[in-house]
Amino acid sequence: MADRRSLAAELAASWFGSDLPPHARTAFLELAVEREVGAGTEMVREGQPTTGFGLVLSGRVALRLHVPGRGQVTILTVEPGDIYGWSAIVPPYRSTSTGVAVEPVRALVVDAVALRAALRADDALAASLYPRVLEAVARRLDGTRLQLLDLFAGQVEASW
Amino acid sequence: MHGGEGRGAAGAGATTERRFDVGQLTRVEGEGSLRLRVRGGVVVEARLAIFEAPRYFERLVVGRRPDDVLDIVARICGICPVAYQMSAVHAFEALYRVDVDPAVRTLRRLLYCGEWIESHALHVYLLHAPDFLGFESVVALAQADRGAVERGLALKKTGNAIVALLGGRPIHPVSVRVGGFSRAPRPREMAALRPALEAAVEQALETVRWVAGLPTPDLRQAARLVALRHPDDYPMNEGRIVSSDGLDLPATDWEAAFREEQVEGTNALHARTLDGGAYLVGPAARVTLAGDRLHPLAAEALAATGLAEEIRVNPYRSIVARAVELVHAAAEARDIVAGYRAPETALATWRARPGTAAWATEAPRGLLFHRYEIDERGRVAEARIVPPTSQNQAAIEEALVTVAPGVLDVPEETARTRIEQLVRSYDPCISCATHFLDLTVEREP
Amino acid sequence: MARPRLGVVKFASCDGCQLTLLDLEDQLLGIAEQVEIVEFAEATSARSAGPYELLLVEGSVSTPEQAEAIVELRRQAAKLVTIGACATTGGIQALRVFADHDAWRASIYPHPEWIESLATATPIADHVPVDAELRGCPIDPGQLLEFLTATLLGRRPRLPDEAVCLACKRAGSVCVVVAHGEPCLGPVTRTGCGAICPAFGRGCYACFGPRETANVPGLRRSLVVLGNAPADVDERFAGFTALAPPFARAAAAGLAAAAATGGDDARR
Amino acid sequence: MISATEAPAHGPGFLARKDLGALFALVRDDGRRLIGPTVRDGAVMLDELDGPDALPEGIRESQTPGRYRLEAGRPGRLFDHTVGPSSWKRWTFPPTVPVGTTRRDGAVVAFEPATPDAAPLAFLGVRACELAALAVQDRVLLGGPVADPDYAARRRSALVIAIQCTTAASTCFCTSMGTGPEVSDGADVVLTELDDGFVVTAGSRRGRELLERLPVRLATAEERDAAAGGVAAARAAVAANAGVAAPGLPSRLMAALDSPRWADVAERCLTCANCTLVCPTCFCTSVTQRSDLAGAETLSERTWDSCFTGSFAAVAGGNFRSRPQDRYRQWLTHKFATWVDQFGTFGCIGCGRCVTWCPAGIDVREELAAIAPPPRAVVTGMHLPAVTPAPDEAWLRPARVVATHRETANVTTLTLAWEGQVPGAGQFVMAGPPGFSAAPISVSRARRGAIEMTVRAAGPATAALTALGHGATVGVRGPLGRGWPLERMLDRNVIVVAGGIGLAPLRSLIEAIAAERERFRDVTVYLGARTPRDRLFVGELGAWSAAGIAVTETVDRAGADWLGRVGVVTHLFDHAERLPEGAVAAVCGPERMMEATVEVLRARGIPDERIFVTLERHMECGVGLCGHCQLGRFFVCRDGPVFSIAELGDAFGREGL
Repeated sequence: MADRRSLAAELAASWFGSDLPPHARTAFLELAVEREVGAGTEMVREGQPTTGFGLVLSGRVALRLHVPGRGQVTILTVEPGDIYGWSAIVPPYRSTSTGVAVEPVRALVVDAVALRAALRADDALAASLYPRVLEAVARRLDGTRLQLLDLFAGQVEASW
Repeated sequence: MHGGEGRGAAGAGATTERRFDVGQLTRVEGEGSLRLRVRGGVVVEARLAIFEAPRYFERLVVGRRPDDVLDIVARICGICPVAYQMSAVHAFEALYRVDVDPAVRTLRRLLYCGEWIESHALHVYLLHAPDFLGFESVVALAQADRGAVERGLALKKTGNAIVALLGGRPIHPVSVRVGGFSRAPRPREMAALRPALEAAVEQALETVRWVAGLPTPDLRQAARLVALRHPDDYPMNEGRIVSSDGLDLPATDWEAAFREEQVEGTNALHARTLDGGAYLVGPAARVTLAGDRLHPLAAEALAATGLAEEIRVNPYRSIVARAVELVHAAAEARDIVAGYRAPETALATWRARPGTAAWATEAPRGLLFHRYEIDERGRVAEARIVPPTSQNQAAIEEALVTVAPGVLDVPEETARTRIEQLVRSYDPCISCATHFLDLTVEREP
Repeated sequence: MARPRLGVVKFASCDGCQLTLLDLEDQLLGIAEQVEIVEFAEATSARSAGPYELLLVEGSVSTPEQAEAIVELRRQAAKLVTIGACATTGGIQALRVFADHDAWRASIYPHPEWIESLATATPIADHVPVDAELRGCPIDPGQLLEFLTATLLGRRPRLPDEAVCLACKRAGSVCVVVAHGEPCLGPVTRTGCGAICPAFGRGCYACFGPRETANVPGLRRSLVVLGNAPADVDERFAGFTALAPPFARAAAAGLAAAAATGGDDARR
Repeated sequence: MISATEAPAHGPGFLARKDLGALFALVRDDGRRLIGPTVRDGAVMLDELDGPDALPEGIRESQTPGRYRLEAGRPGRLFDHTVGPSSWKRWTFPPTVPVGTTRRDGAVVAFEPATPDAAPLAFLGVRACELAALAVQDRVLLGGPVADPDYAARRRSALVIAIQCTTAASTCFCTSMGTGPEVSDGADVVLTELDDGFVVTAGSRRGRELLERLPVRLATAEERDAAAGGVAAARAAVAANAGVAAPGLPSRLMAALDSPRWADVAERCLTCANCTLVCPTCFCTSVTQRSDLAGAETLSERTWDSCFTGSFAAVAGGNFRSRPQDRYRQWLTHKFATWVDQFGTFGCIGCGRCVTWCPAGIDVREELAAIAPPPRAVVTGMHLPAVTPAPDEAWLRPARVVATHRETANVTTLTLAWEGQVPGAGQFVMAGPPGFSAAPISVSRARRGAIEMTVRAAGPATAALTALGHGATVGVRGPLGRGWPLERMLDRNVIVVAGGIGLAPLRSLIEAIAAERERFRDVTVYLGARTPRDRLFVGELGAWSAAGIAVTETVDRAGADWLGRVGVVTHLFDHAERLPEGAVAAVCGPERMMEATVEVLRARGIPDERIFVTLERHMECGVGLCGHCQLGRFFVCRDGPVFSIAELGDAFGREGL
């Protein structure tokens, strides 16, 4: 376990934390607890209330959807510096995918209820945190669109 | 409909009655079937049924212009599109009194020669000859006599080349217009045909020798014969309708002597003489009724076979008549090409007028009659098209009645082959036959 | 290696497209060595109800019986290829869809009740999936040979979908629209015939059906500007591929005009 | 016949019309076929002529957009017409010519290039604009790194007898393109027609020798004046026509790529291709195959094609120009803008054929005026290049498959025994199995003696390639094109981004870097694949890492058993705020993936000059002669396939180019 100071440094160095002003970083750190989980741990579950909002510090979290007939399909992995559990602050606060650590993961995790309360109470925190979360979600949307095009499939032509 | 399920003969009460069902006739153009019931040595039913789907050509041309009609009626038959264009174009020109260039008249004979060569070579070598030698197809025949098949294909190719030169392509040519041709060939293009035509004459002569020697069943069937007859030429585009029993009519007046009727179970109308008699059109009729107008080479070849009389009475010998006409068409084509001079006016101008446009020409399979009513706008108001096969259908059924008792005692398979062979000897063009079924309600009994 | 089994069957048609196979005089026996012709009623008495590696289908579906037969044939065919305008667009007989079918039947047959016929004549692809199409009324022997050769060799047959104009210009023919004002459908019609109509001084009548990107309204405007009556231009479309979607609207208008007054056509 | 000493040594001569037959006879004696104008099917056509009687006597044409009619000209005049639908291109660059034959006898495969048809020709009645057209085609077909051997043979042999125009059609605009009506260069003999004969001058030694053998006397001053007056009248007539404002046109036109007029013209345009086929400079072609039934012999032929057809710019993944407005814009911008970048001249010589022979009557002069409105027109001249044949890379040679390796379900790497030049990283070869057309295939590894091609089975030809076994023969040409700019990467950080089969051309770059690793700074490779099963060269990634190349992979989707990264390839670096300082990026993958990648690279501070992509386009020839792969001012095959984003500019990612 790292101490608070080194956690602050890690937060500041991460993609998600680098743009947050000092006040927001401090507020976020105050709410967060450091969590270490082993490979295979389920962090959030598709369709269930999202209990925590996390920033991955190391390791990898696979976001998976259940597709009948195909089982669990990984649609994205969350890499260090990026967040998971954004549904903790977007109604209806239910997870859109199942997040599983595919290798040992160390993350900063904020309790969902506490984070929502803090965001309601602290306008300055909300004003700097929401845009960063929105940016993360927008990048995923962009990526998802490209995935939807299935560009690498190529077009297999008819036999004639 | 496409399966082989109906082809076997089924004996119901085999000792007393034999039934031959040919689910789909093969090596004929189009789709037809055959049913023959023989009881106690007597044929109780002979039915050549045509199930080619109706295409309503006589309605398709209504409202259209004569030049468009020429394109449309060609599609009645992929084997003899020129015949349809010729009967129609002459009908319109007769009504409009179009004065075509004499060279155009000659080119039209050449075009018809091309179609006769193509169609006759197809029938002789690919459809009919395999029967005489016991093969299921020309491909099988080629295993035994590749030289003969190659000769037939060469002839066919030359016929196609003529039609393609004059009309752009062998099937559904595009150049025939009311008044002549949309373009006449250049002398240089015509000259290029000469070597193939020289060879075709030889190939056709060899064809006569070959088919005259084929093992042929004996049959005497004195049918009434009908064909065109022209004062100078072997009949193609022009002449009067004559018959073996003295009929003599202008080419416009077919309806004065013949009528059509519908028979249940078939999509084709049958033509008969007004008194209900059957008759036969086609190569055997032409060779018999106009043999004196054959090209000398063809006349000589016919005489050498000694079969002129047998052609008249034995349908199986129609293949010889067809071969003799191959010689005629190849030799006449060769002469036309050798003496070719481009027409001064390939396309004469004309003025449409209302009235009745009618004409008959000699399709490869026999007399083909067209009649169109032209309205005040110059468009077709009503059409009637009588193809050769519907004229022959009654005669074919009569022949079946004659031949069937003779095959009663041979094995099943042989009997069936023999009967099919007889039908094929008439070269029925079923894809045409069904299309022309114009019997107006007034004429119905 | 066993030769592929080839079948040739027909529906409502003139037999011209299957005849095209027999018109490949120089290659016919060679083709018969490369494939086993197991069904081809016009050419052989050998019959087979399937299965076929390759089935060539001519003609359009115009009777209830045919609508059933094509489904079974499709089941038997590994590759089903339609040949000709009837099979690919319905053909000239498809013009019946613009008319009263029962009236037509009654006007031709004294006993219309004996005639089984649908009110439509439809392309094969309206009934079953089709693997490839050879266009044309009739199909072009060169394209048929290219198709068979390429299929045997496993390469893609060259069946260009461009305008007739390219072949017309390559052949060195004079454009009949520009030089003579003839209505010619070449700019909207698919190539493959060899551009024979303009070579013979006539406008193309679209027997190969529409090309890709057929600008029918654009051509119609152009031909009218060049002095053709709109109804005459429309009537050009009412031919052998009238049911092809890009042409159908103009074809229907043309037929309606031909059936109505239509002005003074009694001239040339 | 007059003796050489009596021949007009100085100044123009005069050839009486009655002596024109002597010219025909002389040309024929020299063993040439004489091609000239004659009336056929209602138009003045160029065809082989038997004698002067075949010339269009007393004929003139009326030409307006979409309409052409013959009418009476000055009696007795043989050249009173202007230009008809056919052009000399039919003889210098015929509609269909054989390019080569592939013969297969068991396992033995032989590739034979076609022999150019060398029957010498004489062209009678070539107009000034048509001489300019021949000069333009000379630049295109002879002036590049690879010359067209068939064109070279025909062009060199042809004797050119030009005629100066004394009339003009309403569709003529040679004066605004600077190509006529005066004949200035490129003819062996120049004629100017008068009522009773021709004022003649020689334009070459060959022409002078011809004139010396003809009954030519010195022209009188009166005759010279009459000739000059005739040409001046033609110039005045053309100048009175609508024209094209040529100066500055390329930049005006390229600035108007988003003009609403393109959609407007597309409503009228039938995309029939007639404009390109009657155009005397259009040179686009396709190669087609014809085989016997057993596939023992395949003849490949080159055929006139057009950028107006739907298949022209089609590749396995789609069509770069599916809309009519894209096709019209491609044609017009090529003729009047990018052609200048490529060849130093306009692709238009002002003959007006595309105006007359457009069945929809679309007039380029009008469209240009609407799309790229002119400043005041100034006449510009053209410089005609000399005929310079170049080395031949026009036909296939055999290469044997010595190994195959299945990479994924539909991707296979073929190793070919290789003689000759070793392809550089990013170069490609044209390759095809015998009997198939050759397609551009990037070289995924090259060393002396062998090259590797990594091929995805996308259609019959590539499927047949991937199905080839050890010992099979492939027809190949190459190496072709411009590869990755290794020299630009020296002593720099390098970023390589690959998507799907796009790794194939990048593998040769990665290996080239690995071979001299110390000459580069940080090298990072980002790989994207569709699924874990679609990853390429999996066994080699360790070796790359061992060589000091950082490899990061991602897949678009995966099952639960995949523990690696999932997400699009841009995700691999879009969380890094800055990429390595001064990096050079090399990107290859589907066009849309490259666009997204370039966007992210830009946002991360890499300038367009240092982002390189390799493009896929429909290619037939591979050497800049067939026109299919034209992209703005480039031929992708010759000028690429690797380009910097700065070079491509607006052309990168623009729909319909």
